[in-house]
This record gives sequence, C-alpha cells and structure tokens, in this order.
Amino acid sequence: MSEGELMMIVAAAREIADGETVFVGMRRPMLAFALAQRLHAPSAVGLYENGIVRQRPTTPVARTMGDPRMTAGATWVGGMATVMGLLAQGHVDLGLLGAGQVDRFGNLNSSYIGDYARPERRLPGSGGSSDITSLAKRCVVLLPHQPQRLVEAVDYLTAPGHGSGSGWRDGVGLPATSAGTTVVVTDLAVLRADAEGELWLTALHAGATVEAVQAATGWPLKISDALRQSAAPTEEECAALAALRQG
Amino acid sequence: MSEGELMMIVAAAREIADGETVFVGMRRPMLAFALAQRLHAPSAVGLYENGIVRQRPTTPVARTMGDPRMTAGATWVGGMATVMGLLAQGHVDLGLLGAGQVDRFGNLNSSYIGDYARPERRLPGSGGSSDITSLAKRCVVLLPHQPQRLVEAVDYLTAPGHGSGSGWRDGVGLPATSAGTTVVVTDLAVLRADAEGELWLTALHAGATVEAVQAATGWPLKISDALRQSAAPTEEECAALAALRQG
Amino acid sequence: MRTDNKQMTLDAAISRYVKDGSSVAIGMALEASIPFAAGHEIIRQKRHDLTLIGPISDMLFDQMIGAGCVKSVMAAWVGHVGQGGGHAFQRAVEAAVPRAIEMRDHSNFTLTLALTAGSLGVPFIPTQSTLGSELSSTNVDLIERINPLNELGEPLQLVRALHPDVAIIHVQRAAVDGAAHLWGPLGLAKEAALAARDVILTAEEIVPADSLYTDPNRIFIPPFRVSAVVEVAGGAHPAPVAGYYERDHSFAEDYAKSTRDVAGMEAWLRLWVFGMPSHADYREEVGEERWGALRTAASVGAAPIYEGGHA
Amino acid sequence: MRTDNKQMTLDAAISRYVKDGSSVAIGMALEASIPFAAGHEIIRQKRHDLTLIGPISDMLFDQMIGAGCVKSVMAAWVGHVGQGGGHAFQRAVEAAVPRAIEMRDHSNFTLTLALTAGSLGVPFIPTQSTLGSELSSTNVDLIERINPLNELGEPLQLVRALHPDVAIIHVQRAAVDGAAHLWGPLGLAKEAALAARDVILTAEEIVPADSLYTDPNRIFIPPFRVSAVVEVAGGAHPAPVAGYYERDHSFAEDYAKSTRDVAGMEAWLRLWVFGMPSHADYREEVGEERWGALRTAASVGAAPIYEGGHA
Repeated sequence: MSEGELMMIVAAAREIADGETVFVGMRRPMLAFALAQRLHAPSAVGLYENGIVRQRPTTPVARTMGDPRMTAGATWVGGMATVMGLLAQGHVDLGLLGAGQVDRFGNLNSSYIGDYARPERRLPGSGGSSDITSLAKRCVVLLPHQPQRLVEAVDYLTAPGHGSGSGWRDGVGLPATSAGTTVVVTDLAVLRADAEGELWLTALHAGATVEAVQAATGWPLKISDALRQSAAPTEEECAALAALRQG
Repeated sequence: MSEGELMMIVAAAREIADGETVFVGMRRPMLAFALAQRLHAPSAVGLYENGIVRQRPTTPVARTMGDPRMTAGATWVGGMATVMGLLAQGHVDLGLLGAGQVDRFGNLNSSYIGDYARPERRLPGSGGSSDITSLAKRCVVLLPHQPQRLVEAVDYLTAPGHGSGSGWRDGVGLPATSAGTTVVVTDLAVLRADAEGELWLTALHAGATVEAVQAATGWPLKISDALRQSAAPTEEECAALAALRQG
Repeated sequence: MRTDNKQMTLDAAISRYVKDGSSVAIGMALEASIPFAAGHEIIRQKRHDLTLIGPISDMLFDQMIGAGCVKSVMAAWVGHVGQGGGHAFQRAVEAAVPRAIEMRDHSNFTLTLALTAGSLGVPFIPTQSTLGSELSSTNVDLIERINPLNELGEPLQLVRALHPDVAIIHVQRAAVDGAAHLWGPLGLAKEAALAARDVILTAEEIVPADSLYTDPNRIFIPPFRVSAVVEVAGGAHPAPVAGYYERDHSFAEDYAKSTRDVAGMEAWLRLWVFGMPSHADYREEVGEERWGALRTAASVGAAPIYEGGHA
Repeated sequence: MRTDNKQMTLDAAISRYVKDGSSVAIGMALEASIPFAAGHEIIRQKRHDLTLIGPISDMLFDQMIGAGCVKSVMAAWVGHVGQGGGHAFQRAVEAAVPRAIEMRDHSNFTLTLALTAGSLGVPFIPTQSTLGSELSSTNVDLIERINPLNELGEPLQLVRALHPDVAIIHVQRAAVDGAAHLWGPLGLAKEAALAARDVILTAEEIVPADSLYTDPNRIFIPPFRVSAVVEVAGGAHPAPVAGYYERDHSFAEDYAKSTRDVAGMEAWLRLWVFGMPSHADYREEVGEERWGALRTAASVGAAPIYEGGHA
C-alpha cells in the first residue's frame, strides 16, 4: 500500500464519528470503516448493501462483504431491502463509497467514460452509490487523485452530488435531509463541499502541494482559507491498518 | 354444531380441489379448509394472513391461526407481506372467507350496518377479505342465511364482488385474473355467481326449501335450472369434522 | 463495540415512549405474541388520544378503546378473534362510549403496503387491491389515482406510507442492546418496527446478546433501531407465544362475557389492569396452575445452523 | 399432505426452465452464494439472448456475457468484486464482443424496489432515490413523474415491477419438495424468487423435508413456489457460502488475469466450463486440497429455538 493510499484510508476513517450509522461500500470503504471501528469509533454501526449490519470489526478485514466472517458475529443479517429502507428513511449518518469520477459539484460517475451510448470505457456501475448520495445525510467519497477522475463535469451522472450547484438537489426532488457528496478524500488531499456544493481543497496530505493537486484536478480548484496539512497517520493507525490487512 | 352449520362447513370444503392454493380466513374457513385437507384435498396449500403457509392439517383444528400448533410443522412461516404478495400476484386459486353481509352481486360488508358515518352496528372490518375478493382467482363466502345478511345491496362495500353487475370489476380496475365472489355457502343453500356476477340458488341443503331460502334472502332470488339437493354429509365427513373440533 | 443498555421497566418504557396523542403500532403479529402487558401499562398510565395501528388485534384494541385511551384506529379488523365483535369497540363506534373514535379502515394488504412503504422510505405503494370498495371513504390514506405508467387510464389505489410514533413488539428473547429473536407468525411486525420512530420490545426472556448473535439472520431488526427492551415473562397472555405458551381461550371468552356492558368493562379493567400494579401481579393472579396448563407441548428443536463450519 | 418431488439434475433443471430469451435472476445474494454451477450449466447449454437480473454479481455475469449468452443486463453493478471491472463485460459494452448487450442500469435500491414490487404484485414503487441521476437514460423501467399525492409538484422516480422468468438461488440445504434454508446475507434473494415465474434452487445438501420444517421461519420461500431442486455441493464456488466454504480469492484473481483478452476468455471457458461435463468434474478439478483450505472455521451453532415447549 502506497503512502498516498494509506493516507486516503486513514483520512476517510477520520471522517467517521463514534456512534454514527455508516453505509459502507466495497473495498476501500470497508477498510476505512474497519479502521475507524478499531480506533476512534468503536460503536459506529456499519450497514452493508448485501443485507448485513455489523458493529464488530473483523480482523483481518473481509475481502468482500459476502465473506462468511462478515456474517459470523454480525448484529443483523437479512436482505438488501431492509438496509436500503433504513437509508431511505434517513437513518444513515454517513455514506462511505468509491467512484470512477467525481466532478466539481460532487457528482459521481461509476458507469460510463465517454458517451454512454458509445462508451470509451464501461465501469461497473452504480451499485449502491446512487442511493447513498441520494439519501445518506452526508457522503465521503474515496478515489485516487487523477485528472481523468477529478473532472469539471462527469461524463455520466451515476450518483447525484450537487448537480450544477446551489439549489439543484432540491430542484430535482432529492430529500432535504441528504447533503450528497460532502467530502472527497484522495491519495493527495481532502476536498470539502461548500454551501453551494462545490468542492474546495481543504487539506493536503504529506508530500502533496497545491500545484500538484491542481495539476491532477480537472477544474480550477478553489483553495480554502483554512487549508491545512493532513495529520500524518499515527503509529496506532498504521498498526491497526496493518492488522486489518493481514491474511 | 347445528346441522345447517355442519352442512355449511362440509359444502364449503367440497369447493376446494386437491392441490389448490387457498387463502384461508378466520374461524369457519379454517375448519372447512382443514376438513378438505383431511379428506379429498390432501395436497391443498393453505395461506394464512398472519404469515403462515401450511400443507399439513392440525388435529384438532387450531382455534386461531396464531396458535402454536399452526406454526409447528408449517411449510413456511414469515410475514403478511409475503402471503399477501402471493395473493396479489395471482398465485391464489381460492379464497375462503366469512362476511357480515353479502348482496345480490356478491359484494361483502364486514364493516358497518347502516350509514358508515353513523352506523347502527359496527362489524370487525375487512381483515383480508377486501384483498381476497379483489385478487384471488375465485372466492367462497360462508355465512348464515338470514335476510339481514343476504341483502339486495350491502350497506357498505368492504370487499368487492361484482359491484352493480357485468363489467363493474373491470371498470373499477380490478385484475381480470380475479373473479370475486363466485360461491356463497350458507346453512340453507349454495348460491353461485353467473357471468354477470349475480348469485343464483343452485343447491338446497337437506330440509331447506326454495320458499324458505327466498324468505331468508333480501332480493328476488334467481333459481338455477339445475337446482339440486346438496349431498348429505358423509360419515367420513362427519367423523373428520368431529375429530377436528375435539379439544 | 460499545453496546447501549436499553433495558428498562415496562412502566419506564411506556412513560418515556408513549405520549398522549402518539400513534402506536401494537399487536402486529396478529393473534400471536400480542403485547397485552404493554397495552395494559398504557391503560394504567391513562394515556389518551392515541392512534392505534394494527392489522388484526384480538381483544387488545377493544380493551384500550374501552379504557378511553384511543382517538383513532388504523386497522383491518378490530374485535375478538375467538368471538367476532368486540363490545367496547362497538360501543365506541356506535355510541361514542366512552368516547368517539375515528376509523381509518384498512384491508390487511393496504396496511401491509402502508407499513412496507414506511419501512422502505417511499411515499406510497400502489395496488389494485380494494378498488371498488368503500374503504377509501373512511380512510384518507387510500387515494384512487390513474396509473401514471399506463396509457389506458386504469385506476390504482395508492396507499400512503405510515410511520408509527412507536411500535411495541413482543418477542421470545431479547438482549439489553436491542437484539432479539422473534419466531412464529410475524404478520407486520418487522415492517411496523422498521417504519416506527421508536421501538419498544417486550420479551419473555432477557438473554446475553452473544447468544442471539450466533444467529444474526434471526435478529428481529437491526438493534440500533430499538429504543427500549423490557423483560415481561407472560407479557402476551392471553395471546399465545410460539415455544412458550398457548392462547388462553377461556380467559378470552371470559373477557367477552364480562364486557357486554360498560359496567362490566369497567369492572374487568379494575380487576385485570388497574388492580395489577405490575405485570408480576397479573402473572400471579393468573396463577401457576393456569400457566402450567398453557405451557406448549415439548417439541423437537430447530435444525441447527452454523455461520462458520460445523464444529 | 402429498409432496411433489422436484429434485432433478442441474442439466435437466436448466434445460427445462431456462430458455433462449429468458430473463434470469441469478446471484441475488450479492458476493455470497452465487449459483456459479448453474450459470456454467447455462453456458454449457449455449443459451442465448438471456436477460440477466442481479444487483451485484461478482464474476458470474462477466462469464455469461463473455460466453455470448446475454442480450440484456438489469443490474446495479457488473464486474469482479475483488478487482473492480470485468473484462468480458467491458468488451461487450465497449466493443460489442462477442456481441452487443443492452444495459438497463439500476442502482441497488431501484432494483430492490423493482423486485419488491414484483413480489408484492404491485405495478411500481416510487422513490426519491436516483433523482437527478442519468440512470433513467439507459433504463426504461425508471420513470420520472410528479408525485400524485403532492400538491407541490415534486418529482418521484417510479420503478416498474420486475418478474424474472426464472430465479436461480443457491441455498445451504433443501428438501425435494422445495423447502430450503438459506442464511448469511440474502441481498434480494427472497424478492427475486417470490417475483419469478419459476424458481430453481441449487443446494449444498439435500435433506429430509421434516428436518427443515423444524424451523419454518427459516424456510426460504413457500415451497409450492419452487419449480426445481438440484443438489450441487460446492455449487457456489468461487463465491462463499456461510457455514460451508470461504470465497476462493485466488481462483477469482486467476479468472481476472486469464480473461484480459478474448483468447484468454475462451481458454478459461474451455477449461472450467466446457471442459467439465458436470459439476462433479469441476469439483474434482478444484481438488480436495483446495476445498479443504476453503472450509469455514468451526463456529458455535445458532441458539436453538422450539416451536413447542423446550423438551
């Protein structure tokens, strides 16, 4: 795991407050959530789209949410309808998810690169992401910082962020209780949405510069007055992450 | 149990063909269904609104469908949504139910006698009856033959039969796969709906006459050309019914 | 993993989560596992203006209506499943005694859809069921509209989502963190609990959470959605509980006989509700002999499952 | 009670219930209990023009698409849950290799609602989810309409009900009459099976029906809705099955590596599908050692339940 990748997981984990209900996506989000559970958020509740609710971390972390260790000792196991229904009722504090592309207004594309009718590249698709950004109170998106991934406007809008900006979510009918993409965590930086839904650079990981981040970002990035350096991963975070990834 | 009551249960049981899926209402329908299961319909499948699917009769018959003996040895136990969903999908051959009133066109009232806004008498309500007559392929209704129960037009339409007659069900939007009330079985007689949905007298139980039935019926009853005498309860039917009712 | 301890007394749970004017889903498993003890505590605390929600309630709705706690009822069927009509319910609707109640008549399926819609966080679910009936004339939550997906202009009954303020569910066993196992017929128990703002579980037994987590597929609802857990052995009597006790048919018949008039109703409530400071007193009044007779016959246990491999 | 014997070979079940052009719900429990053996049999029988339905399928959709069986896909996510993208899926969408496929892009929740609507026998369910997204541009089953219950003119996404021709579900144990126990994550397995015209169960073990009826609350769906029961031990490999075996991560990684180009895809299918006349051959090819390594660690059994009293 590269330092940037490690920092991405750690920074995402830090977004989770203790006791929160978190809808946890595949792969990186599973790792970030498990890390938070092991450290500062022991009573966070994880909801998984396959129909698992889990409060106890697995060690090592499961490779997929369908692995038997995810079921054993879970706090609830059943169907997708129940966990999605809890999400739709507004019971999820935080969605933690990946994406193929994210744009200036936090919209996500996980479906098509290029024109969807004749795509250059097909990505796996929404999974739960369209539901999570529609319905969770707030969302943290994890993805590598590359100019083809952080783009001015997504090629295809899989999961609604703030569309074209202020007022858009309300206009298209999304619930007022959901704020869409609120934070983007990459291997270089942390970006946060302002009241209009535009993503601002708010923190730089070790080794990253504003220039490098701007060069890897497909729109003219607004820089927060409070721009700060991300706290380096602590020994505790590194050790916990290593334990989670073993085996 | 009076002879008329016994004949009502027996005649209703005879309406159940082997292998049918039957939505079974409370009390009399439970007894009629259990009788059929014990005799000529051993592979009939009973669906109960509390969320039980049962192929094995209980002996004696349960007093309520929530009694533990209904769960033990059931073929499926879960929720109301699943059994109601099977009904709505058209998987139920026959509904077996009671009613407070039935009218000429097989509409049922199980809610209000008199004006519903200022009722003379409040009955328990639809339960599943409105769903069963809306959605089951056909329905057998059991009730005592009394002029205040078999009426020209129900005081309140709880469960749709054929409304005002031919074409009504289609007009209000009920599914074409469902025929509403097709048979009414009383302690005096059997009435069957014609193609327009009107109930005709088709069989008389032992001791009943056309005149007595007409006197106990609130509309000028049409008499089938093929009017016949109900076959008397067999020894087998009587013995099975006695066994079901013991305890 | 920190777990909240949500265990409290029945008194505390009702006083905290059931307020005057609350909408209360109770008796969601139909004839089985009806939270009678919780209902009686609501009566004892003299809650009023409640809206009761439940498909088919056996005598509990009748009792709460007879006690004057109820303003409104959303139900498919109200009465006494052994006898038919419920006397107190009839008096309330026919003669406004002890007070008038407002009916929202549902069918079983429309109430199913209302609570399913609530549990799914969707505003309504459409159905063909009950079209042509008069249920919508007493129920503003059933709205006939043209099918928006259909060019032919066919009507549909739209059933508005329902979110009870509180759902009270009686389970076989629960842990203090809100994990619980409920089996036997479920009716609308899950949908109601998932759609409700608060969930009170009354349980035959309180057990260690880890014993329930050996079978997470049987956990009733995600524990974080449970507000209160109350130990009430015998808390469904006279309703049955699978694996614990049978329906007390003769108790139920006595209730029907005793409540034919207002004086009888009041006497019954004095004896079985107001006369019992707690459910322990009620259990004692029912008596050991009766409890023994109600105990379910021994049965073979369920086929075991293992989340990991077999030991 | 007469019980039909619905047991048949995998070959017979697929040949009888999966036709060219069928819509097939498969892999409904997401990453777990995916009916890979059944999918491979479909490939072996060279079915074509199938519509695949499933929220998140791991590699099985990729394989069936790569084998040219598929015309259309209704899914939220298609790929390889360990690696991300599926090579065959990408080739089909990007380059129509081996054939073009039509996508109906769902989110997890819209597919949930489509199959829930099917299972409830209702024409659609509305939601606020996915509003503002472009999913409806590739999916005619998502229709934006004004909320008919709302005077403010707010939009809703109406999700049309889905009824698969056949649902194929892998379970831990089943009886010949269609009774089955499935545990672990369920995803949309129940909704898909209830909404489908035919249901094929593939099972790790065939057991006597009465052993399953000791726990009717765990019976998967009412047995009369099941068309075929097939014994296929190991039938979900390389997907995991709770209580039986782990996911075979390295097998899955090998698949991803092997199928980067068409030749590799064809070679993989020749080796693991066409080269295996039956699943018994496949099981043998996987090998005892590998099966042993995948076996789930021993675990404590589930807390017992009794329908009657405890013995």
